[in-house]
Amino acid sequence: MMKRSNEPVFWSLFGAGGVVAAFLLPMLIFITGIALPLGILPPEALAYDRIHSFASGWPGKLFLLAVISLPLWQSAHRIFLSLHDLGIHRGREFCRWLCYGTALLGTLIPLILLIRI
Amino acid sequence: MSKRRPYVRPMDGWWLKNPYYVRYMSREATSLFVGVYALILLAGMVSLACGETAYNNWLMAMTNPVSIGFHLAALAAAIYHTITWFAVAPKVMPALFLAGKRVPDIAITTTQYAIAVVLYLGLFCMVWRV
Amino acid sequence: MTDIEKTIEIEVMRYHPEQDASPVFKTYRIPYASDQSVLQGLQYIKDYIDGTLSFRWSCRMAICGSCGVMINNQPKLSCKTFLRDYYPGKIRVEALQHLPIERDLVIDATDFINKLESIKPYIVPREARSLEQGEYLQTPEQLARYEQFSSCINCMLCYAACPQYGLKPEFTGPGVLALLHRYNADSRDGARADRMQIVNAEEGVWGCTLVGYCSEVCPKQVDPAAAVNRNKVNSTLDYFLRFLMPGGGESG
Amino acid sequence: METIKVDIAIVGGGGAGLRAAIAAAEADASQTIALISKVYPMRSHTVAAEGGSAAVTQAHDNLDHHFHDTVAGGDWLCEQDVVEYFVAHAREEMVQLEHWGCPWSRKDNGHVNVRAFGGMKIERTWFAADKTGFHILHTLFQTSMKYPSIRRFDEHFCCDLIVENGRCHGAVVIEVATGKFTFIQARAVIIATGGAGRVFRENTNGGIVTGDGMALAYRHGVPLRDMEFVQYHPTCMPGTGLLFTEACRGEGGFLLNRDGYRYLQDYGLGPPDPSPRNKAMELGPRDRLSQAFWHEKQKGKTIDGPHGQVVHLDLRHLGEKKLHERLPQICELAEEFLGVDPAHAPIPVCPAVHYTMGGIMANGETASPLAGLYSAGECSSVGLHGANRLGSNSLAELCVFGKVAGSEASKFARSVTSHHSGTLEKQAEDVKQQALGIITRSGGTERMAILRTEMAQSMEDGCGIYRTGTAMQATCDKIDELRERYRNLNIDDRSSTWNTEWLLAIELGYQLDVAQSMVYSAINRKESRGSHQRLDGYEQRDDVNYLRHTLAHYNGDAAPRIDYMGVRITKSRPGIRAYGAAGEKAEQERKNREAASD
Ligand SMILES: Cc1cc2nc3c(=O)[nH]c(=O)nc-3n(C[C@H](O)[C@H](O)[C@H](O)COP(=O)(O)OP(=O)(O)OC[C@H]3O[C@@H](n4cnc5c(N)ncnc54)[C@H](O)[C@@H]3O)c2cc1C
Ligand code: SF4
Ligand code: F3S
Ligand code: FES
Repeated sequence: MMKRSNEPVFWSLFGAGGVVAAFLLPMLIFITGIALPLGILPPEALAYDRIHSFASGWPGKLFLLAVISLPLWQSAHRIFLSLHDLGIHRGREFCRWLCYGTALLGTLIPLILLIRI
Repeated sequence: MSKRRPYVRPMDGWWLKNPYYVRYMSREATSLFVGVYALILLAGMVSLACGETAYNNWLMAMTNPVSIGFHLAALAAAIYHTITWFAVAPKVMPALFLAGKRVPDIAITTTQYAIAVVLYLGLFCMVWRV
Repeated sequence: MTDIEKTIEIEVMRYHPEQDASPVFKTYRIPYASDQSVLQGLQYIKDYIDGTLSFRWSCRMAICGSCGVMINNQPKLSCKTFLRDYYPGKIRVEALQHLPIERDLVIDATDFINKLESIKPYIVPREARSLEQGEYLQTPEQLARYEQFSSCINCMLCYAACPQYGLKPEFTGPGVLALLHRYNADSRDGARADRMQIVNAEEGVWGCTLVGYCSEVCPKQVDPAAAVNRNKVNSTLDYFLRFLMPGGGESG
Repeated sequence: METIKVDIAIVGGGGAGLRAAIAAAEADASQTIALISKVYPMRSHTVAAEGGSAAVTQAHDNLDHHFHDTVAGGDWLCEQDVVEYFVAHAREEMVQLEHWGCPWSRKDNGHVNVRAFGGMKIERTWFAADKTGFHILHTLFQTSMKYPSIRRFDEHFCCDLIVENGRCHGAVVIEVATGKFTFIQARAVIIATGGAGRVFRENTNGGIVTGDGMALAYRHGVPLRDMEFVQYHPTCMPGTGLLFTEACRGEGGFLLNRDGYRYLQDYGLGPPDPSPRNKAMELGPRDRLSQAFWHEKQKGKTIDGPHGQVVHLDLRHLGEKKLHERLPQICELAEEFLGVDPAHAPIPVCPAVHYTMGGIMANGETASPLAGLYSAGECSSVGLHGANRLGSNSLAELCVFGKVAGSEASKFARSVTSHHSGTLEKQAEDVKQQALGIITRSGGTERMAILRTEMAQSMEDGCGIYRTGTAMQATCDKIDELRERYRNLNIDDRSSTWNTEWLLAIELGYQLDVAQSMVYSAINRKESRGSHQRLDGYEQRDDVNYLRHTLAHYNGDAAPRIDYMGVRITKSRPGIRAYGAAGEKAEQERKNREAASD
């Protein structure tokens, strides 16, 4: 009998991350990385107070957690699988820990911070 | 004695051998940008938690031309991700049936684009509404 | 110039296990006609130029699944690929990618067949029914839920398309997983739980990274990528539901 | 050489062979079954069957109707007890396939749907879109994997049977991948190797349909029966011969000549109703439709095409939606091979060789005169099709008689003891040496493709839709000559791994023997019946002299010996074979007669 894979855990997070990345990231990147620095958006748009109060409410917390953590899982999963695609097999377990470890940290850190805000 | 000697071709460099594979690898490569961007957001999050000065420094750093360059590239990558994601989503979702007929893939993909446009505009307006 | 005087070049992979260490290419010039298939081109070579060229074919009408080869680097059925699509350029024909070459254009299909046998590719009745009771009722919609996947001709083009299979031959692969899904999705069948064990494995659907080329090259619109990837959802449900449901999960 | 002992060896993994294997496995799970096929079973030519499989299904239909359609369709050359058995068991076999998973097309209420077919009085053809054979074959192949007692020898080429003391003891096979010989010793052997359409030039058959099993049984003294009856299918692709299924017409397609006129009405098949009417016009039987084409061609009413004369198969009025739902593969074939979209343009078609009605002589239990040898499917002449097969009777035949063959062979194998291997192995060794001789001898000068082309052309010239004594004599001479030249064959490939040229050479030998049996059977039948139509003074059916089956006996290097046997008639005396309005009238008269005599 074949062994059950644990992929469903990582794949679900990957899938959720992919959805977030597709439905939100292009606009988010545009806003934070392009529109705001180039002054297309007024500087107040992401002012500290505004964002801080956004991060204090539950919807804001959830949103921020989702856009930070889930894309990281998506990214970690793809990078890890791509190593296999590229034929890089050395240090496979180390890479696994590195990829998914980063994503895990990227989940725990905002989680703790957001709870405390 | 059998003279059979099946020949197995090597796989190295496979991803360059077919345009389809190049597109696939590019799709996978978008995850690098997605990951780095998420880490940048994480940095912003941390700075937000550290207080106003830290946060403003983070905002400041975002205006660095290198940063803007990166974000332009990341935007392109994110859009490519979005296009490819919507294209394959109908293959992952359970098959939808309406009135006994399979909903065609193209209908599902189009619907996703419509939702995405609404979300993009909503997000932009939310931020804009100072 | 009329078709009769035109010619076209075909470069064919040759591998003879009794002589060659690895495959080599040989070029042949054959008469060109716009309605000739690549298969007819190969037959011309075998009949009139070099009788030692080996390849599989039978039906000539894209249904028996024998004649798959790489044509200019794409997996295709040679009987429904036409010289006109390449003329006046050159055509390069190779054995299907990712599969061991037995000789010339003939690949070893045993792995596919073994995998097919492993998935219980037959109905295990959900409810017993005698012949006197007549057929099981199945609405056109119930039929539509699996019919597409039942039209797989076992041509293995999708295996030649799937790099994950090339990298890891243990992967059950698109075609067989499509057939597995065909039975799981059939309203008459009751062996889903058994087959899920294959789906759930690393060698099952989790060997796929949704490259998607398999569905692109499938000559019968089976869409094996959909069969594989929809089963990732099923497998995920199965994975988590077993914690919720006594006696292990079988997702709906 | 390795010897493998089994209870039953089945040569052929098409519809008939697989059905037989399953039947044998179900009859006795303790028996071992070897299923031998020169290609993977799912590549067998059953895969190409498109239209459907007949079985009485609707409430207003009955077994008698199916019986009469078949017997009249076969121009009364059918074994009527066999037909009775067939029509009575067809439906149960179709239901069995359904239980095994065959994706039959359905009605909205979930029941299996049926469609109209040529020569059938009432719609009774079960179909799975227009890929019926494909679905039947894959269903049987995959279901066969359920039975551990079936041991498959995929891509193993059978090069001879082993016969001793009047009993068949197995077969010698070559593993295609390695060239390795194996003697499969069996208590009973079933031949299910399919037809022989490839001996003709333009045909609907796959490259593997080369009459192998027929030739093997024939060489061991089993007569080939009714070999002159070769079916031309009226709607095939010019140039390649690929088939456009009769279901095109069953769904309502028209056949038009160069004036856009439904010419079949001029050949006793009218009236030309706008929608399909069973047993009339386009739904007449295949022999009649192909003959009508021939006459139109003589009259100059056909259309010039790059590959010769054609008529038009017009499906436009069926509409795109119905075409894609009911005839998807036809649309694909027309578009990809001809660049014609059937929804918007008529398809050019012409007749091509499709089916061999004759075959290895077998009784109603599929047993041949040689003990231990059975046959089923297209290679077999169990007596169902007579002088012309009705479309969709063949797929049903595979199942009905495949099953009979499986259980009969199983019974036989239980009743006999296995022969001592020694002498048989010696024979097998001789077979091996002979087969190897083709690639080891040198100095040949004849190119195989040339011989094959000459054979096919000559068969088309002599054994076409219409035949004359002179043309047939020319073909007899040609085939004799080719058999002679065959000994001087030159083979480029002398290796043992995947040497397809070698196997093609063996096949060509089979084909020449089968071709010879066909043309000699034909020239000796001095009448016109079903698919055997003569123009040289024998234009009429002659029940006095020829209501008999032809038997061709192998005669070594000489021409076959031809003799005849009676036809078994149970309830249908030979009558007028008419279709369209005339057919309805004839049937009414027959009924009146029967009522009067009751
Ligand atoms: C294009 C087309 C469409 C058709 N459509 C219909 C239809 O709609 N309805 C209908 O009723 N009939 C139809 N027919 C007829 C019907 O499909 C065939 O008569 C039937 O499928 C033959 O089945 P079989 O099992 O006898 O042989 P096949 O399916 O031809 O199988 C022969 C088997 O024998 C094996 N074999 C042969 N020689 C050797 C050897 N030397 N050694 C080892 N193995 C060997 C082959 O590998 C193969 O497995 C159609 C036929 C054609 C060609
Ligand atoms: S899924 Fe398509 S490509 Fe793959 S084996 Fe089946 S028919 Fe061929
Ligand atoms: S190409 Fe391979 S990776 Fe998946 S989607 Fe198809 S099986
Ligand atoms: S020859 Fe049968 S699929 Fe091409």
